[in-house]
Amino acid sequence: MIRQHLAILQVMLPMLCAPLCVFARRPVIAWLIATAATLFALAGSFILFAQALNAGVISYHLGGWAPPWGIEFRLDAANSFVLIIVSLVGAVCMIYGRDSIPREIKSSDQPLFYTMMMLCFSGMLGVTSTGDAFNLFVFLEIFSLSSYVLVAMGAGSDRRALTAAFTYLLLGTIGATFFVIGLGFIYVLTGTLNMADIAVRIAGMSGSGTLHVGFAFIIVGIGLKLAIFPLHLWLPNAYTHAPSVVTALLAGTSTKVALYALLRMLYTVFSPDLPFEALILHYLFLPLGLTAVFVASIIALFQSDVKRLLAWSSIAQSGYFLLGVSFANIGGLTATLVHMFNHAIMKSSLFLAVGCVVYRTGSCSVASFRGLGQKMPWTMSAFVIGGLSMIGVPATVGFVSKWYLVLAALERGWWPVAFAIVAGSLLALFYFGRVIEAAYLQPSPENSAVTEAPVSMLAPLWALTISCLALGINSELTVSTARAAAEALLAPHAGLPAHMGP
Amino acid sequence: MLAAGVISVLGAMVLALVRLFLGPSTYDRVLAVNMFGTKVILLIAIFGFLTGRPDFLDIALAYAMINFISTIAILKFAGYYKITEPMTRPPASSTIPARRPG
Amino acid sequence: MIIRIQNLFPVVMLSGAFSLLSAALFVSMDAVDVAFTEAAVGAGIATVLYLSAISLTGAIEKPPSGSRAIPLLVMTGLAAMLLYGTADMPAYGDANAPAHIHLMPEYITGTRTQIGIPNIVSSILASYRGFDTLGETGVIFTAGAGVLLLLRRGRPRRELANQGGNE
Amino acid sequence: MKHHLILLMAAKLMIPPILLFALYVQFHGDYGPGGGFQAGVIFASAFILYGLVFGLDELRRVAPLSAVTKLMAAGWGLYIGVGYAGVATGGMFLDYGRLSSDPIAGQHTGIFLVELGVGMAVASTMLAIYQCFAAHQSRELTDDEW
Amino acid sequence: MVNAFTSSIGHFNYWASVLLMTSGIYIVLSRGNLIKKIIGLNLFQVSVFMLFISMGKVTGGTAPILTGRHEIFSNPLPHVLILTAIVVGVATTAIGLALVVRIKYAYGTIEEDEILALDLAREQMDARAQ
Repeated sequence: MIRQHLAILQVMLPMLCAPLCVFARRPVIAWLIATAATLFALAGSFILFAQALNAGVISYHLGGWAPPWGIEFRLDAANSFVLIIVSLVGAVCMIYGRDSIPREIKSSDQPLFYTMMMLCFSGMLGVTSTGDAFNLFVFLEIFSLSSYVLVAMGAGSDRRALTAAFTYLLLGTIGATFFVIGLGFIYVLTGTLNMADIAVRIAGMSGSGTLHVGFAFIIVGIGLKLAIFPLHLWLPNAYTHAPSVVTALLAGTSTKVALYALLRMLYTVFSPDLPFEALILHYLFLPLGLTAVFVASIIALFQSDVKRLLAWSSIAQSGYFLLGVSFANIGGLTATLVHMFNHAIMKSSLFLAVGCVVYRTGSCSVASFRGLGQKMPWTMSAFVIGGLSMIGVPATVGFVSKWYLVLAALERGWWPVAFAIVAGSLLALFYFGRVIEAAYLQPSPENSAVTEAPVSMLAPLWALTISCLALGINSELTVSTARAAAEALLAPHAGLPAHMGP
Repeated sequence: MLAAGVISVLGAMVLALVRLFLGPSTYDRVLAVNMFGTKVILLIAIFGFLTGRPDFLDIALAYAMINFISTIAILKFAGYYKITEPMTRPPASSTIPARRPG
Repeated sequence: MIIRIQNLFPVVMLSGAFSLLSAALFVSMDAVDVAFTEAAVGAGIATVLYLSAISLTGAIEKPPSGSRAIPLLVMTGLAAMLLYGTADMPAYGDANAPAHIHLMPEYITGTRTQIGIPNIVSSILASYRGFDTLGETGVIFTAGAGVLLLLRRGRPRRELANQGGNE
Repeated sequence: MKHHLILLMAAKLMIPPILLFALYVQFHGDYGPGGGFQAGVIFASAFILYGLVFGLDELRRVAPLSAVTKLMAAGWGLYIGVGYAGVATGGMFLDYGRLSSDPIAGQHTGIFLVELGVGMAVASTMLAIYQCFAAHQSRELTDDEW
Repeated sequence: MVNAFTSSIGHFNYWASVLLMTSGIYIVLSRGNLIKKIIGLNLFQVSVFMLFISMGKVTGGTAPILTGRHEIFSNPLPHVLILTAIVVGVATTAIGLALVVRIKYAYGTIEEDEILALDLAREQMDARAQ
């Protein structure tokens, strides 16, 4: 029975844990509940992925109503792939949080803090699983509202977390409202909110201004959440000032979920003809992606705060995502998906490593990294591996994603773009080089009594680092999964019930 | 007949809005808002009869309550500057400060 | 008007009045449930919330500074796009718009035969799209828990003392 | 010597009808406009009126924040619980059809419980938010901040 | 000419809500006061609600509550969506205002430019400290 209902339990079990955490009297109990829920979600997402590969599409009818009337959860290889990313990063962050969270959050706040973490986590799972466009908005709001609060929780150590959260709230709400406006336009045209049904009914029409404007609003709305280049203003501050666990969770997952929503809209709802043939969107995405890569990387070079440096690097990475999408071929899509998974692992492990440093030194400026190579060997070596991976050194996952991006660019015959991808990596070398140089070559300040981070934080960090290496050496697993996911995205009408067929 | 009622209520609403915009003192504005709320209630009631669904009087009733509560909140805020003090105590200052043009 | 006034107190009253007015509009467009909610939330709860926030933070707004060009530019762009988009929409009240003929008849008959309650909005809200409402309650719960997290403890002395420096 | 005696009496008289009206909106929502959310807001606004007139301390005595918080979680928990009941009775998540022997009666039960959960969650959340904001009113505004 | 006139009537509601929407966005972008920004955001959202409800209206229809006397109903689905959206709106407002209150405590002001100036001063202090 659990197998049959797994699609919904995967989301609803963590969601049920949110109110449960309110009742927990001691923080440890709340932590136990939350960790158990994320581990369940992790196991569930693997099973779901296997099921989706076998069955093609899993459709779960909520309330027992058939899809265009009721809401359905619609899982194919693409979303269950994203589910794995989200629940993996979520589980790792929760385990890591046992020692990290008490440092940054007051103990009386912790049960509610875990409630928020659970809401954020299950909101992201919901966005990923749902097959209904408005339901996607509702879950997006659960996830965004809780992440505003989570970012603001960094105010215990720095008041700038509050302004960061406020900016995030303003832009996030505008983004969500844009999404709703776009949805309204599409609804007027099609009379339905089910994504698959919209796709079928849109396929016949073209040239309607309402359709184009609706499409544009949806893309801009999601773009604000994804922090694609001109819409990224909220991201650096939010990532810099949030508590370490929150940053790792958001950096690893939130942009990935938004990216998934974007891909779903581009490929499934507005089947690729509209975005890429009628509106030639790739000519917009390509320059935006390139500017994002270069501008964000250059800004990252001048940051004195490591978290902020990593945040700018995230914006640069979202440029790579856009590049992959702009190739508008299956190779580019696969590369984007591979990079999505790899970036989630690398960026989370980097932020977790920075979290370890903050745990011991209380600061994350580049200066406070001086001499940590000797003092915190495990943390810093994990950081180095993560950094190398971001640069794209062979035998790390970063190399795999860059490799496939370059291949896809060559497949299109866009030589300069391939060259630009490599040049972007060079910039990454410089900004990571600064931190690593400080950690290994500069002497530590004299009277510092910094020691290695506790094992409970190192273990999850190294779990990510090892998978970063293992999947970098044996890339077959991620690439084949991503290819299956890409194919699922490009086959919009698969597995539709007869009354909804084209 | 009902249509005439709607029109006159709309006219009254416009007048209330004018007072709300111009209203030199806070009292004027509070009164205008309260009156505007009352007119909206009337409008909904008449509109319900006009379209043949008088069961929507429920909504008018709810509006009346909400309007009452928000007017009290506004007045209390005007008198006490804050909303925690019980109203069994006298207000902080007995006069509402004069409006500055704005 | 709401844009211009620099004292926030009348602005709040105005937005309360605006909310009531829009609720009346909703009634005239047959959306009674929405009107109900908008009045209760916009005129009631939101007004009280704004007032209490203002009484904590002060009610005088500084005159706006900086250039108006960029907001105006964004605004015109947005308006142009929206008008372009609405131009192709079915006219207001058109009974043959695709939105009214695709799923709607089934919802209406379904409410009669499958659910058996008169209020179609309730039946869609709680049953056909019950999962949305679950999420909606979740959003409210998130807001409640979030405000609790942010404001539960009294005024934080420490933040005042060192004005937010790193510890 | 009490100030605002008329207002105090009026508020005392108003609060019970408002609560009653909230209950009417809650349970009549299937037949007319209204439902859990609207009822929750009206229910909370009755308490807010009480708090406005009699002060926050008095409101805290009637509705302590910790209880309100638990009620908030319980309301949402009830909704999710109804969802799980659908799974437990052999249907889909949120499937009310099997909550009773007759599918239509089952729908009625399900909608009733769900609206109740929404009402509880909304009323207590609004109250909690109001209390949080009100608890911070410690500083006097000066006249020129107006 | 006549055609243009009727179509302008047919879309008047949409235009009105577009006007409100843009003024909402204008407030958010141009005003420095954080509470004003939230009010603008609210205005923006309410106008979106109007857009949706206008889409749902059917001429000659009545409120979607079955009575046995009426046969044409306005489209209830947008109403359902907007109910959800109103709830989301009030949730956002509550969290936004809570953040504003905390910002006031932490900075002593809720004007954007003053906050930016305070942050800048702090960053320069940090840079000097290193």
